[in-house]
Amino acid sequence: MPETETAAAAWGVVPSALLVMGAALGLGWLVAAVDRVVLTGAGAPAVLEPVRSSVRLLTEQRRTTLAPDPLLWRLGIAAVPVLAVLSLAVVPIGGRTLWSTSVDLVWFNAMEALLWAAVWLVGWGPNAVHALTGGYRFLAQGLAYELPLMFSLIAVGVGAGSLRTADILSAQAGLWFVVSMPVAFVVFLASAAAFAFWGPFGAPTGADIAGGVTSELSGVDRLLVEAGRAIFLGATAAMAVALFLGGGSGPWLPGPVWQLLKTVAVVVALVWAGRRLPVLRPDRVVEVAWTVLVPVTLVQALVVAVLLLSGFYAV
Amino acid sequence: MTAELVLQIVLTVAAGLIGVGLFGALSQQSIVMVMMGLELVLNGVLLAGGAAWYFLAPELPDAQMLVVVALVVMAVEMAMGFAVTVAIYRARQVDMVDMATDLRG
Amino acid sequence: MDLSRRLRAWALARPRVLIVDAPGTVELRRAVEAELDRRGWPLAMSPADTDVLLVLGLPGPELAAAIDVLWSQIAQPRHRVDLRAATDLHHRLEETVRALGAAAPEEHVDGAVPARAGAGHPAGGMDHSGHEGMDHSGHEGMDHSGMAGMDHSGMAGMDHSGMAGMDHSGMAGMDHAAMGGGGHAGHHMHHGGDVAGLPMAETAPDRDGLALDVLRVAIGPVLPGWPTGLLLRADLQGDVLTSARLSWVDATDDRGSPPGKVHPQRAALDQLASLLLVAGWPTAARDARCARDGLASTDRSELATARRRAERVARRVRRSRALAWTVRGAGHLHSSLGRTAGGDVLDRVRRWCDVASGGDVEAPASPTSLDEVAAVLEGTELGTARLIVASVALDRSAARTAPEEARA
Amino acid sequence: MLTDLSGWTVAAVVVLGVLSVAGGIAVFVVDSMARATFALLASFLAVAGVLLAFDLVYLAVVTALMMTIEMAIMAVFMIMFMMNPAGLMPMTMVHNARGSAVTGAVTFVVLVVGIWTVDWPIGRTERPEDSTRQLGEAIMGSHMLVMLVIGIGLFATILAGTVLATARGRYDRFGADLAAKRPDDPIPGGLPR
Repeated sequence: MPETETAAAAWGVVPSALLVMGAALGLGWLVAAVDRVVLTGAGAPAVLEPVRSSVRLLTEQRRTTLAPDPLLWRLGIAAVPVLAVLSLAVVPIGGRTLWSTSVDLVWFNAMEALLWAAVWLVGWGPNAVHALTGGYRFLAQGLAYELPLMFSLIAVGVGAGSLRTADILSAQAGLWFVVSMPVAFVVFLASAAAFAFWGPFGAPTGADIAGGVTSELSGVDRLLVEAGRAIFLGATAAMAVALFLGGGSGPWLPGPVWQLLKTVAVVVALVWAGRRLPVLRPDRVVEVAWTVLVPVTLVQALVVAVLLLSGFYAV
Repeated sequence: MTAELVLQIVLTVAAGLIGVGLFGALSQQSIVMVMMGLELVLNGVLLAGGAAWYFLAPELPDAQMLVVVALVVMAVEMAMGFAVTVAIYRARQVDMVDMATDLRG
Repeated sequence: MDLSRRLRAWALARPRVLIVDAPGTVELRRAVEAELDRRGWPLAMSPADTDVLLVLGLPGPELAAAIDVLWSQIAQPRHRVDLRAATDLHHRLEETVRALGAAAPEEHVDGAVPARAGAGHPAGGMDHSGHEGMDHSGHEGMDHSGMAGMDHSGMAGMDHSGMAGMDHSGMAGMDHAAMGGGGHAGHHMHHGGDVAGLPMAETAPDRDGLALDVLRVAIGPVLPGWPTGLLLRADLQGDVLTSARLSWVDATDDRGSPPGKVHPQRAALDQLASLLLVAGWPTAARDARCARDGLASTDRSELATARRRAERVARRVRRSRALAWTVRGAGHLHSSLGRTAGGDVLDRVRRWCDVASGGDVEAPASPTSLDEVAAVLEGTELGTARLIVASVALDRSAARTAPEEARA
Repeated sequence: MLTDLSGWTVAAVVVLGVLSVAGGIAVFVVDSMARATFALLASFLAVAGVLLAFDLVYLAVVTALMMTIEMAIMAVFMIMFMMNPAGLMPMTMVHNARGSAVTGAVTFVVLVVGIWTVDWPIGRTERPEDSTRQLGEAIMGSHMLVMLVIGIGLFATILAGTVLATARGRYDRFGADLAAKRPDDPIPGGLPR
């Protein structure tokens, strides 16, 4: 099947890895720029601000704290952007993924789970109250959003009859999955904000704990963590386009252009909506996640399964 | 390199994991550390199961099922282990196996 | 070389600013915030996040010590500005940018090396200059403040202090009696109670009936959205405060806001701005600051715009279901203060909104003493505690009815 | 019979194997409980890498996913219950170290002797096209009973674990006669009740 050929197989490993890196940087910049525009209300000039911040952080001193755990701290910091890029490896770019296993969806989910460990370590490492509190909050929130996120991914997998992103794209040739799985779509985007600990789910880096897990980071450490968050959010938006919005399908324009447009639209919508809300406190969020979202996403998966059996999806 | 040699190397690694895990589970005093030892033993089982599937019977799903069961056992062991630790700790501020010997009948 | 310098200057042209306002500088702080918003300079969350430390007014001795600790925690390149008046604000900020961009590169390199060395050997880093400032002044600050006995942190800036007690928690988890009863060899942990000069945590029963580690932390006196100079000394279990005491640093310094010319609407917007910042709603906080600054204008049309803006932000906050959902039920003050200060955080937020929109309502009264607020903080989670503090108007003069001795 | 793994893959398997054992040993060597937890995670991830080399993609990824979540939670419990989680004071907490070491070593030796003496029946069998599909079909077909039992077991674990760990039952929350309208919780959740 030509459409399941991976980018690594089609264009060579090194060029496609570079492509993914480039896409990661582009997505990260996109998210950061849109976020900055919404936050400062400054309009178009703010799109340069992420670049400015990056350069500034690159020249800044790395600081340390009293009695930290440097090994685990640095490990966690480095892991955040690495995992973000790895999660992008199964997101189709221009119709191809960097590599494809038979379990792309689980891969995506696993990278996000590994992020738990990374964020926890970033909070643990500096030996500081606010950072560790941020780490705790992330874990509490993580436990709560994990199951709804998994069920929404399962709904997609069931609908496509495959865990491979390429198959999921081709399964949406007729009808986008967002039509039959709106709940899964919304939960997926909310989880994206939650695992990038951003916007309404930004309690792990909340201002009330002086920046939480990021409160002790400076210089390149802060750059890595912030970039990792932005790339994760961008990668998830791109994944949402592939899973629910038909990827590159659309009239007149070529596929990659459609995909780019849809990704930009999802990022803008996500950032705009997210910044209209205050941070939702974890103790409130977790109860709703456990008692409302878990059953609702389960029902969503059930609906998809029934639709599948009734021949709704052309698998 | 023959397949048998690779299999034997991998199984030796698995045996190493099981040995280390056993040592930990038997020697540690803290309940949480005991659980980590048990996890390590199960980690060896995962590895051995995977190797067995690949080299011995890839046409059958049984070895894969074994790995799945080992994963589930790990999850159950962990959940119950933490629940029991919390319960004991709540009852008598004890988090070490030796201190819980009076639970003996 | 020239290119790299210009790149540096460009990168540092929008520095992140940490504002420390000494008592009696309310108007100066508002003017500075307005100027920063206009320039798009972000507010820093913590010393690690800071490029420019902006000290407003004349800090008292204890606050000055805390500022020194804070300063030592800020990564290079950094710049400190002491502002007494808003007169040449524009000029001073321009100068700041120039100073940051021109910060001697060797100083920068010098600072970076110890940080990296420190990463490898936590204790070894103490010899180096960059690091030395940080650790030592932490302890110095504590001596100055004369509160050394309470926690090993003093007021080390933003509570870097208490943190050290943090992770080696549970030494005490194992009590001597239990150990003796166990009677086996191999515990060598009872030699001395501190590591790197920081005491170990102790345990105490938590609200769920488990005896868990307690950390003594000092939160304040400088935090985003926090009344500068307020110090929260608390016992922390995880992120739950099991005991809390509030006090002002430099408690004898009674330069509060000058009475008589308080603009209630602006004060309410100011309060809302810091509360919204703590609640994690930066866009609404920005709008509130913007409206507040516009209300100071003498221009008629600008004033009208600012009024409309104030009404809009107040309405938006008041009607926000998300905010109501997330803060409802926290921080019930059933107090003798009368109707207007009671209720939970949400009630107070809404009352602030009423005042902020220009309605003819009474502003929530300030609590008569810090102890009253501290009592509500006990048993709450750190974020809730921050919301509660941000929702009440604490002023230094009111707090003095609570004698300092009562803290003991 | 030669293995169909490439030389690089075999090398990777060996390196990952060594890493996994090293991680396992580190668990009981390091002082810091946080480091011990993450050493165990490293061991799991190394095993997941080996499984990946054996074409068991699903199992490898699921191992990484489950174990990471498990270790993240484990870290919290470590900090809750263990003294000295950051390992700032050197200490050991072992009993019967010699006996345990002997048991571990004997087990290892017995297993190794077995491993290297048994004549392994390496067959020339067909590899399935997709190991994930094979597993999925087994779970939903021939081995469904196993999954049913696992499901019930996990459900029982959820219930038993919650009951054991919590100190508060419905009588604490709703009063002795269960008449309270709103539960009396230390922290109200996000649901309007």
